[in-house]
Amino acid sequence: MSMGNMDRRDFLRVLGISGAAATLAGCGNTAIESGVEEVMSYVQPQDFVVPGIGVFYASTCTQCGSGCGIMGKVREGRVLKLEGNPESAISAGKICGLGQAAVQAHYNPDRLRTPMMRSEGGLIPVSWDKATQMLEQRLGPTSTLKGDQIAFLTGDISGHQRVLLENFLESYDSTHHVLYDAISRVTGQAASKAVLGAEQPLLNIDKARLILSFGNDFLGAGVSPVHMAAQYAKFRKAPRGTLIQIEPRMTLTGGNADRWYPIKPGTEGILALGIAHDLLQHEEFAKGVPDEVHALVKQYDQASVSEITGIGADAVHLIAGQLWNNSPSLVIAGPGAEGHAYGFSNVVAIQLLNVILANRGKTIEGQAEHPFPQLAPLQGGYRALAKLHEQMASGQCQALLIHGTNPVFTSPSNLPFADSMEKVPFKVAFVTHLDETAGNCDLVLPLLSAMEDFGTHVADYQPNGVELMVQQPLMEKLYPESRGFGDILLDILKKRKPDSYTAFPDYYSYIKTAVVKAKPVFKVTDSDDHFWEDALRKGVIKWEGKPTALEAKLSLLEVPKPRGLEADYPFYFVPSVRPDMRDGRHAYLPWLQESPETMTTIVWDSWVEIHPKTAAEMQIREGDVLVVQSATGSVRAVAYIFPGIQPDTVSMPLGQGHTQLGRFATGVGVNPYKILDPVFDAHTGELALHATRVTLRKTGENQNVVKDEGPTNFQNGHKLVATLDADQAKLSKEI
Amino acid sequence: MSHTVPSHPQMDVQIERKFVPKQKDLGEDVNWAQINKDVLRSLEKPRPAFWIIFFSALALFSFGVYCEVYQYQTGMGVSDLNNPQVWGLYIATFIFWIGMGHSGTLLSALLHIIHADWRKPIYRYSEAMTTFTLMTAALFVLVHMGRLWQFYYVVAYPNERWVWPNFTSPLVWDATAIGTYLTSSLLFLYMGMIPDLAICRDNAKGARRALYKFLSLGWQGTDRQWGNFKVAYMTMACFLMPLAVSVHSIVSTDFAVSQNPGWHVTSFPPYFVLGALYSGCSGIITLFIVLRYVFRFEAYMTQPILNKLIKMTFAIAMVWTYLDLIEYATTWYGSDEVARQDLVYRATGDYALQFWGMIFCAMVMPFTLLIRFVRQNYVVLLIISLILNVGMWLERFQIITPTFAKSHYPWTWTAGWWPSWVQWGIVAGSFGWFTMLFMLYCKIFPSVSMYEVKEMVHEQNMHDKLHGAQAPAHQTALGAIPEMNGGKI
Amino acid sequence: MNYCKKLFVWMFLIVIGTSLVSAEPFVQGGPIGSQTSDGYDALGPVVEQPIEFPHNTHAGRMQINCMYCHTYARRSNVSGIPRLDKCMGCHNLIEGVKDRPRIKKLFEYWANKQPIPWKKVHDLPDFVRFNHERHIQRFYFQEKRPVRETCGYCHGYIASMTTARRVKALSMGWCISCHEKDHLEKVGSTVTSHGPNDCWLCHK
Amino acid sequence: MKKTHTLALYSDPDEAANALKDLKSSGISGFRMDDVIIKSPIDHPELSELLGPRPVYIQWFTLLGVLLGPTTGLVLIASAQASFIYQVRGGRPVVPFPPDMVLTYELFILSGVLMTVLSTFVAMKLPGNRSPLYNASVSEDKIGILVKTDPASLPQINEILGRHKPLEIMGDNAR
Amino acid sequence: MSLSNLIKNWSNFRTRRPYEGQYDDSPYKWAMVIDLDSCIGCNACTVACYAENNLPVVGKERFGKGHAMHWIRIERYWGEGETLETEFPERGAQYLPMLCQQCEAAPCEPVCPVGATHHSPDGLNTQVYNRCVGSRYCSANCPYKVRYFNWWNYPERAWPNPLELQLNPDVTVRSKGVMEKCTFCMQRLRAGMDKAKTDGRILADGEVVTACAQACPTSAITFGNLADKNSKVAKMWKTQQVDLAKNVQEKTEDGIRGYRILEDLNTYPSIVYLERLRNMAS
Repeated sequence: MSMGNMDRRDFLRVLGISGAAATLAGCGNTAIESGVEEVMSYVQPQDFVVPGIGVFYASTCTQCGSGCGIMGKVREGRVLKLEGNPESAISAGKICGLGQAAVQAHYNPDRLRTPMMRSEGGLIPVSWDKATQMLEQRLGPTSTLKGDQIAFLTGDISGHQRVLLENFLESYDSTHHVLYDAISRVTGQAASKAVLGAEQPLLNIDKARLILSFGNDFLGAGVSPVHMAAQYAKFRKAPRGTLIQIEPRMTLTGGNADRWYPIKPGTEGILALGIAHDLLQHEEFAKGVPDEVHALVKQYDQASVSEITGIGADAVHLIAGQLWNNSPSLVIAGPGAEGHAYGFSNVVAIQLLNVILANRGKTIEGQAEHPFPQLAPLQGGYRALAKLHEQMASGQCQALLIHGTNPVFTSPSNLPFADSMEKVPFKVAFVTHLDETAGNCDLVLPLLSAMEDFGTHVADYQPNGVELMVQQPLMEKLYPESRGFGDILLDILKKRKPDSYTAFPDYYSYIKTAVVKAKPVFKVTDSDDHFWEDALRKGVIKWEGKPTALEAKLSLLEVPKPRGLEADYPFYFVPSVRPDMRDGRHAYLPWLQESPETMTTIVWDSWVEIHPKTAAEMQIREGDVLVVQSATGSVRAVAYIFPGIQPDTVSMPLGQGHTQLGRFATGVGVNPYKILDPVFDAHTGELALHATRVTLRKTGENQNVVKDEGPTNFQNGHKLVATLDADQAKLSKEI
Repeated sequence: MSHTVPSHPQMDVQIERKFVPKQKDLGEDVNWAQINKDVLRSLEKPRPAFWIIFFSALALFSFGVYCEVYQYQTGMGVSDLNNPQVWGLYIATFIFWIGMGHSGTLLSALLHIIHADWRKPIYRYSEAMTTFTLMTAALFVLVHMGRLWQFYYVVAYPNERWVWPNFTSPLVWDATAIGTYLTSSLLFLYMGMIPDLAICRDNAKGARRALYKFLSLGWQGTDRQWGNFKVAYMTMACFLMPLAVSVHSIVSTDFAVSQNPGWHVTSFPPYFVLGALYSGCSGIITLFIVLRYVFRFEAYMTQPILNKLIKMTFAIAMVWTYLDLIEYATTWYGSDEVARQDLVYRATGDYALQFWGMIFCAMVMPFTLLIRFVRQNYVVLLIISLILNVGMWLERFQIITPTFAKSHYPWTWTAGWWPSWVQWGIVAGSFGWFTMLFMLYCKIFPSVSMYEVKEMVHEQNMHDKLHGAQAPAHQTALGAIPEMNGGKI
Repeated sequence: MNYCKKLFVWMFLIVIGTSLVSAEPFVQGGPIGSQTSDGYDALGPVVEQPIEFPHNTHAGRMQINCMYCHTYARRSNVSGIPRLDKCMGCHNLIEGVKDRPRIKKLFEYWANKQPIPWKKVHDLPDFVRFNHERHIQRFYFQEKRPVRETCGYCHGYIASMTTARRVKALSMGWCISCHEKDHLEKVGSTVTSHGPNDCWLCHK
Repeated sequence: MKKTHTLALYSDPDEAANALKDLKSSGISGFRMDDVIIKSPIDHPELSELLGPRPVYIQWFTLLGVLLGPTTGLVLIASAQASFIYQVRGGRPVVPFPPDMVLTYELFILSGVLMTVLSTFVAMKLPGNRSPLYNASVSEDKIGILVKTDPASLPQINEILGRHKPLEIMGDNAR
Repeated sequence: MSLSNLIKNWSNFRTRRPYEGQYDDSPYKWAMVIDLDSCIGCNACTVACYAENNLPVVGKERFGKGHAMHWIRIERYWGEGETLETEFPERGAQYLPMLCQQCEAAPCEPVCPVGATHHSPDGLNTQVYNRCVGSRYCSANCPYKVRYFNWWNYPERAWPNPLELQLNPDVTVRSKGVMEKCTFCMQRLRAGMDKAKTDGRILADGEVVTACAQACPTSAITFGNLADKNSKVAKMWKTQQVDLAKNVQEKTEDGIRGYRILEDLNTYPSIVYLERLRNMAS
């Protein structure tokens, strides 16, 4: 074998073998030794591979849907660290903590290493032969599954995985691809689509002079936090923009606000209307606003808005005043506004402000059109899952394939997904880690980790133009028994439709062929190989696209009707989404468990956030174990006194409380999904995440809250974080 | 008879007082042969209490060893020390033990220089106490080390790494000072013991005789030996006194050179030295009472000597109290806000109990020494002397823990940090270790200096010969104030 | 004064003894080529390697430059074991020795595409960083010393060994003893400089 | 000529003093006061005086110690600090005076003490063997006078010693 | 050798640092600027540090005991005084990334009994792990409390197989009883400086940065070479009127944001923080 015709796979294989033995700088050897450790030679490496010097490979982060370009530092056949890829417009060389932790997902000791099959007494490891046999028997050419009898349940998915998956379903004459994400933005997207004509408008944060955010944690658990953070940094440079955040529980973004207002959950829309009322007093803004809007807004004068929202009347006026003084501004709605029975209306009312303030085309635009809509990301929410649940419960569903989502863990207690799964005769999970849902399946297939597999991705949020993100292996696979998601699907497809797919020996060649075929669209004139190599080297294929214009359909405006408190359940319950845990799928990553949640600095746990005033009234001290009881269930967690929360509200973080997902996730904290009230958005039917009402009960127990901060979280007169009035700063003179 | 009441009782008292002579430190019935007999007996057959004390100490020490082995194997984490609270009881107890040693030197060196003869019956065990407390303190230097197995990095010797310890570190000064102090007081103790070892050699049999013979180096008590011995002993005493002062000043620089609030105090060196003398003196009183009972030293450890010791202790306690209050005062009126907050925190924060405990034990309790009953009742005195030492230990705890709990950086403050059982175990073990060593020493070596008590008797006799006994014959030194409880406790 | 003499003799012996013991590490290492006739003045043990590689043939008889095979030494921290295809590059063409047992073993590894599990001979502690690149660049390329001096200073006279054996102390003091010497900066130049004395240069 | 020894034990220091005075004034040929050694349980300066000047040189050794110890110590410390791998710490000078003074002070005391002890042992002829004429009672409460003399004058000396109520007189051959 | 060295370089050995122009002749002096107005408290730097520097994950129980090992931590304050004056933190939270300040006159350095920590020629506060005996004096003296001690034998449990394959071979894995702290990613700097030296140049600005600076999504952390007057970091120090060798900074005008934390303790830190800004009119 000569050097020339060695392809990438071979190269990685050679690396892998030698790398595995080179192992780590360790704790062992503290003296000069001879003949103890082994040193392996490369067999036939590429010329640029030098032991002791790291090589960076570009790839794509799959930890969340943001699709950041990353670079993996590879040394002696091991991927050591991830950095942001400067070629990618999304991450621009930066990376978040969640993304960094992908290497821990890859090296996680609890990764599934062999296929598992259900027998009496649970899942037992089996060989791939057996697993393939079962797959073929159920899904192979002889399978009689048709249409909705087969269901493919996935989380957020894009790129060629999506295409292949849809082709796979097509071979059963099915389009039954069910998408479910526990923390979905379906309501917000629907509302944006309704008002502006775009599900996810482009937010030009850096161009705004003032941002008014209704519960949107765009710097933390938002849609593209790394990109938004970079935009935010520009926004804070001269001339410095102002950020006003309105939300019931202070998020990471709220912590960065120039002014933070606590609001009663669910009244965000009313406040938006109140601000609109104030703005429409001015002719400049009133122009072109239809009469029906005027009529609707009229009833929301400052006094009534203040009463409903709990925000002072002068504050409403102040916000409105700033909005008209600082143009262009940007008004963003977020999960805090969306997760209510009238969440759709809330978002519509909030987006109305953007229209009134004429921000369209300046700070808010439509995303560039995608040249390959079949690769675009798909998202789904609760309603899709509920429908699948019904189908499964009625016995309609004969085979269920699950990838990238964990409904058994994230579904609220009114949707007992585990129960309905029992009605499905054949359930397959494609996972890297055995989670709660996979634990209920008949066949669990170990996937390659994101560091080992090929793939293409399209980001949920595309800042400039369009990018096709390329994911490539950073090292040889750790476990010979694990396989790529695409490879498994392709194998079944090959059996079912040999004519169309035998040309592809594996998923890699499938992607390569597909991408190279799309070359003309990207207006590249290079040779195929060169184009492909360039794509791998950069990790991203760019396509120039122009932002599109947004519409303004103001007629959709409805009156949001916030749900008040009840005597039995005197607190609003706001589940908070941690930027690193998201819906809980990352709870098995020790770095993230140990990384303090910034607002509370608590680690390895779940907790209940209570405002000091409320805590004083109820005589709750930090560390008191509380029972949080809703109409549908209860959980126990320690109390944490937290000033950044509306006093009638308690908040708990999502993502903990796993019963399965490896040693780092199980037994840590509790799962608040299970106490969510079955309240649905009136318009989209999505589960309203923030609409639960709870009561608190003290158990009399007190535990040490494991957190990073000490007994004080004030500076006590030391100049640690100094604050300066933005007016006095001379930002333009700075470098 | 029943009607005859003295018309002027006060007169009587005044008259009686005229005849109370200056008490002599030793009884007149003590002669040279008797001294040999009494002291040598202590090496043979102590009271059973000796064995009780010795084996309890051994048990405590074994537990301490267990704790240390556990900590060594598992890591320092078992002590519950953490990032701001890096030292905990280990360094607090370290200072305590170093301090304990200082009074031994005061008695053996300073009082020797100024020819205070009453020190003679009690200086030997005090000097031994110094040596063993230093050994105990040195243990804590090792115990608190995260990598005990690399302790030799601290020692300055030519090595294949070509690196030296950091001579600017107060810890290295500590090591040097303690090393010097330990070496010097060990030599001082040994040097002073040579004539007594010769006595033991002359009276012992078997293995003990071999030991004493080896250790006494062939001392014969010739005039040449005595002459050199006296000069050398005095010279060493002159070295030891400033050394003792320097050692605890250097220990205080561990804290005083740092910027931590409550540590960055100019008056720390004298404050530490006085604190050391204070705790040492009360330690000597404790051991005085214990030895007197266990080894039947009633004839040598007499009430007049104890009285002088108590007076000295009280005086030192008052100076220490003054320095402590001055420290608070300068902090309070100073411009360092952080240090002031630290002071307030000590008095009112998580460790207020320990703070006020220290004030009570170490500042209020000494005043009970003014009561004659306390001075004469050995049981009460034993308890009081122990309380004083508890107070001094709390003082060291006060220096370490609250400062770490609330230093310059608010984020790392700790609330109510408390050491784990491992730390307590090692501290308890150190008390066991000290008591065990000390008791063993007293069982093997003469804990009362025979030749110096002989000198004392000799001088007392010479004095009487020259000036005649002033006291009426029936009022001997021991008779003047009857021994309480019949000399028993 | 008999005892006095005894005392002095004892003290003298103790002082000399201590200084001999403590000075022993300093004299380890010695100059280049301090091997004895029967083998070497070796400090390390004889290490059994999967193939008894004859350095004496390659570096000695054939006069192959060290860096022909240890090619990473001038580019990286580690000198690296030569890649397997490097061995094959020559031995594929050398027909004469193909039937030798050692070469047969080599071909076996190559056929299986397996790396050879060599044992480390010069294995520094894990907290130490030694940069081959800088030393080679400085002494081989800048100062133009021969490899026998440049590489041999630490590795000994490899050309006389079969499999390598550690012959120098490689202790910290030994490293410093060379670092503190003044070395010529370039061939032909008279400017000298000593090695860096920053702890973090070698400790990581 | 081989010398012989004799030892007299007294219980009263005054008697011993008288014996010494008599010896001094006896004028026996070949007898010098330097040959007389007193052995006693405590130091008797009043008796030693009678033996004539017996100077003590320890303090000179001590002086030597306190001069040499700290100087060599300081030089060693400073040159260790200024070694090739010298370290800058906390912005302080590499060879800082206050810490070096502290250490020098400790070395001053240590070397002083060590020199004193060493020289004392040398001066006291320790460790040494006990002379054959040793009586355990001199470590208890008796005072012994040991005289080294020519066998010829032994009777004379024994007579003088015997004048002052000795408890016992022992000679070499008494053993 | 040493004695002659002492005499030859006497004035060097008697110099107090820092002084004006101390780094004028040396190629490197590493320094940082952290813009608190840009820092959003996202913890990306913390995780990046865990990944780069082999920091062990200690688990809940040990974290609760205060045994966490984060070389850079995000502190979150609610106010400058001792309590919150308003009912809510109206101006948001105050985030502070706190890492070793690499003080020029570091209080931790002179007290180490074995000299495991000292000042390197490029202005870093070093920690030589193998030299450390674990007296923890440095931590006791550090005003910022950014030194972390290995209370347990973390390697035993922190990286269950195959997690240890992620460990960075350029960084020692610290075992129990060793003090450790932020090194400004010395392994990166060292590799870069060595390469640059081979090329006969000094490192260009931004060629090598620390893991935290590289990850920071808002680029709030600027890292660079203060000795290079044209580097970004040097320019920022100059604009912010912070002088490395001064303990009291003279500002010619108001509104200049640069300051160093606990500067009044004469530690001369190498990290300048820029004051957080808030639009008080909003």
